[in-house]
Amino acid sequence: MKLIIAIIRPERLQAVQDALQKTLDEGDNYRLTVASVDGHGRATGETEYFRGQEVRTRMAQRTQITIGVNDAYVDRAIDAIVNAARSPNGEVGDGKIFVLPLEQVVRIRTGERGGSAI
Amino acid sequence: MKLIIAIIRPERLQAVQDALQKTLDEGDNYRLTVASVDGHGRATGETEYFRGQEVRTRMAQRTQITIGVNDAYVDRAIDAIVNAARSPNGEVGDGKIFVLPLEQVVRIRTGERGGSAI
Amino acid sequence: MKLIIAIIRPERLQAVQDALQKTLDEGDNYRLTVASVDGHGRATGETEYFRGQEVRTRMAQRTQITIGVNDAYVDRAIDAIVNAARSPNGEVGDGKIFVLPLEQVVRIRTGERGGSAI
Amino acid sequence: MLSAAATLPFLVLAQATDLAQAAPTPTPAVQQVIDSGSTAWMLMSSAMVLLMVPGLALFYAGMVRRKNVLTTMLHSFVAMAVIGLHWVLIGYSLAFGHSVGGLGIIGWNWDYVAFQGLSYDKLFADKGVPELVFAMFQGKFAIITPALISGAVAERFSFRAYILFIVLWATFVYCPLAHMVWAEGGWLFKLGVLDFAGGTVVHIASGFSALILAMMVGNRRDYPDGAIMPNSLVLTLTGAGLLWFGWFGFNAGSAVAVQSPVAGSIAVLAFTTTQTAAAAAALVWMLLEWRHTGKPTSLGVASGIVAGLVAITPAAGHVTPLSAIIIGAIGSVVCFFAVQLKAWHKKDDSLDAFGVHGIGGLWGALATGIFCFIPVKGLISGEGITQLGKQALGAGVGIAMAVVGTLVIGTIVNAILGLRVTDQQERDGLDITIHGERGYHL
Amino acid sequence: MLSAAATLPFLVLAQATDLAQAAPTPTPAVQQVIDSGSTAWMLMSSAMVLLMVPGLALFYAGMVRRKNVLTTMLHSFVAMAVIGLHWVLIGYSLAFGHSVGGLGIIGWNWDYVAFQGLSYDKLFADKGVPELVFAMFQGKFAIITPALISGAVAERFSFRAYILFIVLWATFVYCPLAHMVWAEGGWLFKLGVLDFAGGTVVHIASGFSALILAMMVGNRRDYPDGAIMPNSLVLTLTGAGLLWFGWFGFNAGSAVAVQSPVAGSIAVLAFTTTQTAAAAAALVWMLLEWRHTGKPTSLGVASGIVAGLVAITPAAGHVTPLSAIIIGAIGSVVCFFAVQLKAWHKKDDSLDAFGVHGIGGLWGALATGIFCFIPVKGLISGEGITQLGKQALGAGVGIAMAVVGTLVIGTIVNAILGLRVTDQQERDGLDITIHGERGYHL
Amino acid sequence: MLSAAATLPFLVLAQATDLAQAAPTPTPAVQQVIDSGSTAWMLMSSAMVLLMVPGLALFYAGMVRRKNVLTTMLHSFVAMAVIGLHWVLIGYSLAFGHSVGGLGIIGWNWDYVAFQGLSYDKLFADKGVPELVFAMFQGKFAIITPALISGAVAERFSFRAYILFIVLWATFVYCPLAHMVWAEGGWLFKLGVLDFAGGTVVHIASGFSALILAMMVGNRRDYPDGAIMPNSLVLTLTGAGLLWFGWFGFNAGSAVAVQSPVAGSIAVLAFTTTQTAAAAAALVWMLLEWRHTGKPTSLGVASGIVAGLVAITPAAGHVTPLSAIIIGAIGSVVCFFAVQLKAWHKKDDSLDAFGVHGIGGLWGALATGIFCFIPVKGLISGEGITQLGKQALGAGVGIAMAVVGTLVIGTIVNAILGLRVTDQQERDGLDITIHGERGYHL
Ligand SMILES: Nc1ncnc2c1ncn2[C@@H]1O[C@H](COP(=O)(O)OP(=O)(O)O)[C@@H](O)[C@H]1O
Ligand SMILES: Nc1ncnc2c1ncn2[C@@H]1O[C@H](COP(=O)(O)OP(=O)(O)O)[C@@H](O)[C@H]1O
Ligand SMILES: Nc1ncnc2c1ncn2[C@@H]1O[C@H](COP(=O)(O)OP(=O)(O)O)[C@@H](O)[C@H]1O
Repeated sequence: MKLIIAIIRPERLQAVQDALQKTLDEGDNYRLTVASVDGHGRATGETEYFRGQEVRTRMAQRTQITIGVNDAYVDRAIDAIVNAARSPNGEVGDGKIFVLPLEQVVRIRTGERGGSAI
Repeated sequence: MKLIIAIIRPERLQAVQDALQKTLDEGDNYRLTVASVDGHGRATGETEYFRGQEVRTRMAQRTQITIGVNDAYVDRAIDAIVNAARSPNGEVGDGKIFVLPLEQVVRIRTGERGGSAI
Repeated sequence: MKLIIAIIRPERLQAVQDALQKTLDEGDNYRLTVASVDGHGRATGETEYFRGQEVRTRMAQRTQITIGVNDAYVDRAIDAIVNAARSPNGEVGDGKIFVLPLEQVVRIRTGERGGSAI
Repeated sequence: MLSAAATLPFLVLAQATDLAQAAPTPTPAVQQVIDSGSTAWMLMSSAMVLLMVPGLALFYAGMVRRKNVLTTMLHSFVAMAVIGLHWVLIGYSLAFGHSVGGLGIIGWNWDYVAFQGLSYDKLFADKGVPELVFAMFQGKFAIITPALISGAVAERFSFRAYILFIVLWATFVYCPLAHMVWAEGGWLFKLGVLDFAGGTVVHIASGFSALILAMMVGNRRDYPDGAIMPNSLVLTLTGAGLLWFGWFGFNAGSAVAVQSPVAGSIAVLAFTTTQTAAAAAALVWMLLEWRHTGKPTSLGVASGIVAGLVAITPAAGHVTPLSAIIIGAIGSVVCFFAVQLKAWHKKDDSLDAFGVHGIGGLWGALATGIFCFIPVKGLISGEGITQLGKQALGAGVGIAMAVVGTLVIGTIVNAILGLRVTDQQERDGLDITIHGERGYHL
Repeated sequence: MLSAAATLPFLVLAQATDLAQAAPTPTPAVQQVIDSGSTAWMLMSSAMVLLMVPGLALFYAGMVRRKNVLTTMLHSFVAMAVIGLHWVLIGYSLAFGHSVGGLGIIGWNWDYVAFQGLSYDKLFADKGVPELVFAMFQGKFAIITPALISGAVAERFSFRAYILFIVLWATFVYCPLAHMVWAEGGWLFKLGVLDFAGGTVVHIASGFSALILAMMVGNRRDYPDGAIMPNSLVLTLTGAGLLWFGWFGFNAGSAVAVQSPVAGSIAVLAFTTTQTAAAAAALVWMLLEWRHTGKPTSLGVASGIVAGLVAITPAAGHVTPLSAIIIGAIGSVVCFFAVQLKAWHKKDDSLDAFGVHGIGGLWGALATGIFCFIPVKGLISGEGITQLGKQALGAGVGIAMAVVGTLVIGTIVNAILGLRVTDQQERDGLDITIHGERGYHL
Repeated sequence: MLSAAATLPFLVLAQATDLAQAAPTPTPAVQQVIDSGSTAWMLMSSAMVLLMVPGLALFYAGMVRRKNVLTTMLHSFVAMAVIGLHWVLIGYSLAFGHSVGGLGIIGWNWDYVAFQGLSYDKLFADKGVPELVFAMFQGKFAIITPALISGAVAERFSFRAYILFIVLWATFVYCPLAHMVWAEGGWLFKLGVLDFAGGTVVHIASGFSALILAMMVGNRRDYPDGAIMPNSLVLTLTGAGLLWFGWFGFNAGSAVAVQSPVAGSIAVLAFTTTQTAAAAAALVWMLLEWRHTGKPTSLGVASGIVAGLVAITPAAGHVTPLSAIIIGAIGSVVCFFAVQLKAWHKKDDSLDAFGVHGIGGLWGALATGIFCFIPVKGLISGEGITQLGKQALGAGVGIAMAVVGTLVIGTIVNAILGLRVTDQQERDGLDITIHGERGYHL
């Protein structure tokens, strides 16, 4: 099992959700967790102003999605995210996907563990 | 060492904290990090409305807790969370626990590393 | 590759960013993701009040930074964070760094994978 | 012509006493001319009382969880829509029409239905203001009163049931009570019960109804163990600020009932007592908390402000500024302890509508009998407990109406629509499940 | 002296009819004395209309995404600065100066430039209020009108272009229109077109301009597929509350044009219709949604409030409270469907400035001709469609001015500065890219 | 009777000049009748000034970090409670009682203590309004002035110390200064120093005190390197909007000191200059920023609004609308640069109470001497620098009182309670550590 953490543009969330749902619903059910984050990527040097005083600032709002998947679906999930999250010509700021090994999953409702709990 | 990431219902946070504290304080000190996230689980198809226009939306508010634990405490922590976070009859939406391998921990205050730094 | 998750004091973010930039820009480009979280550490027993009723509460606002790095830079990144995030005399609440194994990274813009995508 | 009007201020005392003695004064054609200053003040006061409704929305909404912030605001906003219409269509007639059967219990005037017979240039009594502005002013009271109740049942009450409830409650509790206490033919009015700006009609009525309704609908599923935290006390404080501002209209505008020109001495007196009571109460609540828990909270200050404003409402134009300080301070103490009692009785009056409005209004109604000096003298003026007795009677009637009315109406609404949302809706939040919205996308 | 003034209210009807017949009434020195009540009300009304601007800022800002919340608020705030000055320097002269060439199309008075010739003690016509307060009151209208447009082009309009646009628009669209409709020498005024508080001048003008400008600047990059969610409907509701409050000044203050004392019967009538129309409209919008999607939304209630207020604006002092209920209710229906049409035509009028203000204002202008009973009688008073015809003409002129003016000015501004921000700026948000700020650091 | 009153407006100029020449005018029983219009306006103005306090709370609270948002709001709210009481109990007596010893430095009147001797029907001088409403109006000034100071010491000042400080400061700085400048027997008043609505008494006093107090309490631990970001500029803008609205009451209500009817020409003039100065200042600040950093910020617009309002405050009823534009514009320039100086002197006047109120108030006080034309003529009216000299003297006295008073009181409070919270409290935020609350649970 893997835990996929992807940082995407907020306006792409809906597309990514649709893509993931299509991909994952055949096997696993589609489930994910979304958080609001701030991204600092290539475009450094952004500044904010407070009464004329410059402050280095967070670059731009990003959406982080966390999704636990069984091994069989990892690549498909990645592809789904990449396709749905990429801006038309692939622009700086489109984001990243991180894949982490996932040792255990527990479904709180049932206490079930492992792949079937995802 | 493991990093436990659990997605729970916000109203269960206090109970989970109490349970974890009881469990972990004997050995590790109880420490955790909490974030506000949005969960998308089974219940798909939730919609929001904006001046009559339907928008697919984030399902419901969830709380994500992140907690680094030494191996000896992993199972106890999981059990504590499951017990405290489950709603009376175990209902859809109760959440998930993910366990990740944790290679290194550093305590910023002291620079200490490893199990004792958790 | 590793995924570094660090919990620091909010007011240290700017210093940490500066330090990381100095460290990482030689090799990887400096990029990171920032989230607002609440920390519960040593100082337990914090309470909040709601019309006279005590409620156990989240301790204090923390900033979580997530950063994917190539193996060569892990230690340097950790050192940079520790140095920049520690308060003058190292005080409780300075935070933690977690290092997780990172199996795969994908740059959404290009679809590129692996170390060069970080 | 106007110089006739000009002598009127000197008649206020006399007049007011008359009113209190309450034989249905036949309104002679004394004042045939609009007094623009009084009209300006009534227009303003009416607008200010309307602003209290969004103020209340913010005050309440800040205290609920994020998932219910919009539904909580809507409870106030929908009252502006629904009761706003109700008042024009039938409410004003029920409250201020001729006493049906001369009983002084409820009014009716076909003329008043939809304000059809209220010609825009008809003046109100001898006050030099158009009757329409009086009707508008009173209408704002009718709006905010049921909205106050919503605080007790926040985060679990069915939205449909709420709408039906407030329509029935306005019809069968508020309007009769307003008639009894404020209309010329009302029996409590004739008896000389004083209620300057609504201690009984507004606060006792809403506060006691709130308690009953909270008990009928039951506690929130997470109460008291679920760490229910306010989503934004910034909103609550902002709301308290708007409430304080608007309350000047609420209380000082109520001088319309007793003096001409309306914007005169009694209005100013009511303004002053409103200010001093609120200040004293805010301070006292904060100090009580400081002593009690070691933490002077912002919610405590906001609660104290509201408690003080509630307590002074029935007394505003009847007591001195110094008395107002005492009334506000004691009001804060009784409300503070009433709120703390919840830890013991565990009835989930979620935002303390009973603790603050019910108890504060009750104290204020009684305090009026103790401290009043104009137009009648009360206990501390050495005139004995006559007035206090009348006040207690008025309060008692208010409580009875509220309790019985709410029990009956609540039961009916429960039978038709159910008072409570489903468990699932409550858990996921009413904003998304009932209104299809979320308060924040931050 | 004052007793002369005191008889004036009884002349209102006659006067107003005169006004409507509109031969440039030579202002005789009837009223040489300040009426403090009227002045108080005009001061207050002016302040309330100013408060509508932050109210609008909140109303709009709540509906955009987090990354554009400040720039959206600034659209309103900068209008207070820029048009605030423009009005004093030349706007008042253009709108209320002597008709240039007697054509009734635009005014000019060197005296009025920078208010130099408006001595502080000069009274306005026979209304017993200083002319300065009339100028201030009108100035607030000039501020809010262009700010209304900004809703249609939110989240993508260049800030520099916006400032240039509103200056030109105020000069070449708003001021002429205000002159035609409201100034003594305006040709539509002389024709007897009624526009009590700005259905044509404010809402039709801004609403139709909004649509054109939205089409010129093009849709937002994420529209309609990008799940554009409002950052905080709490702000939007709060804004709606402030707007409702301020609108009482907007409408009831507009009695300054027709009666003395200003704070008199017509002001109260306008106040009352404002209230009833808004309440009815809020309820109707909510019910439409409930039926349509099953979810009565808070944004729906807020939108209904504004739609009702818009619809009643031109009619406020001309119709009965009951007519106002009908006007508000129908206003809500037409605006609701106008807004739904967007799903079909896909023009990104982002915050529905056209759907609400354009359509609501148009309906209100026509409804005035149907329901008016004072100072002239309309359709339902059995006086035929004469007045309705005039109203249609007025609305038509307003639409034409707005469409043509915006096309021309928009083209010019586009040529000079470009109407639209860069794609990158739009994506990252205007707050950070243009203003170097973020709305929240929570 | 009223017709006697009616002629008064024409006496205003003469009267006002008298006032300025300042022999303690024996108040003859000229005006025995309440003027309802003036009273309405004073009631309204008082309410509006109270609303400025929540406005200020929002303005300031938006600029601090999330962890201190409530404590920052409380600084304003607690002033409503504490100084609200202080004023009634002794403040009014100290400020507006008879000059003790005829020295014109401080007042006292046993009668005024707790307003005991202020019968509700006692009129104020010859202004046709009850004295109570004058006392209420002035009381709101006493509340907001110390609250202004809190901006300079935000995020680190002890709450207990703050309360003690403002009580002492109100007693020993504010009340004497108000007496000297505004009371009939005050020596600066008698000298002819002009301060229409509080440039010296309110803004210089609070601004200079703010600087001293900020220096005494020391910089925030994270200043200037800690990236201290405002938690929500939406709050700050909303606050600025409420402040602008309320300021109309602040300035135009201050006409109570110079004319009858109060709601007359001077009130309108003050209203107009308030508007034009704020608009000009907002625009100028924005343009300065645009030039300076390339980013016209929303905080800049908000700051400009406040700077303009501050600058016009002492001059509001004394200058023309055009002069007000110049005063506002220059006010914005001086405040802008005063604020930028912080980057150099590194004194942590956290929310620029000194930069905006101290410097803006000083400029306004002097500008009054330059631009005034009524009731006395200043520099640009070709009357030389006499008035400017008086203004400088007044400002100098204000600065001296503020600096010395704050040093002494600050030292005393520091000795008793300590001015500063602990390092731990500052780091974790004052909301949770002192008040046991958090601003948001979002
Ligand atoms: N190595 C990294 N660690 C953490 N977050 C990252 C990393 N790289 C990218 N991100 C996140 O993804 C967002 C978009 O990155 P982006 O600028 O598109 O990267 P690239 O230039 O490689 O396409 C960043 O704002 C940041 O939040
Ligand atoms: N595979 C997953 N990946 C990421 N988050 C998940 C996953 N499964 C569940 N969650 C999170 O947990 C929350 C509750 O899930 P839930 O519906 O209870 O799962 P189940 O139906 O398996 O009990 C979801 O809203 C989501 O935030
Ligand atoms: N084991 C852990 N798991 C999750 N979060 C932790 C852990 N330890 C520390 N943290 C986070 O780091 C923050 C600071 O921890 P701190 O009190 O400084 O730890 P220490 O006392 O070990 O220095 C905590 O508030 C919490 O958010």
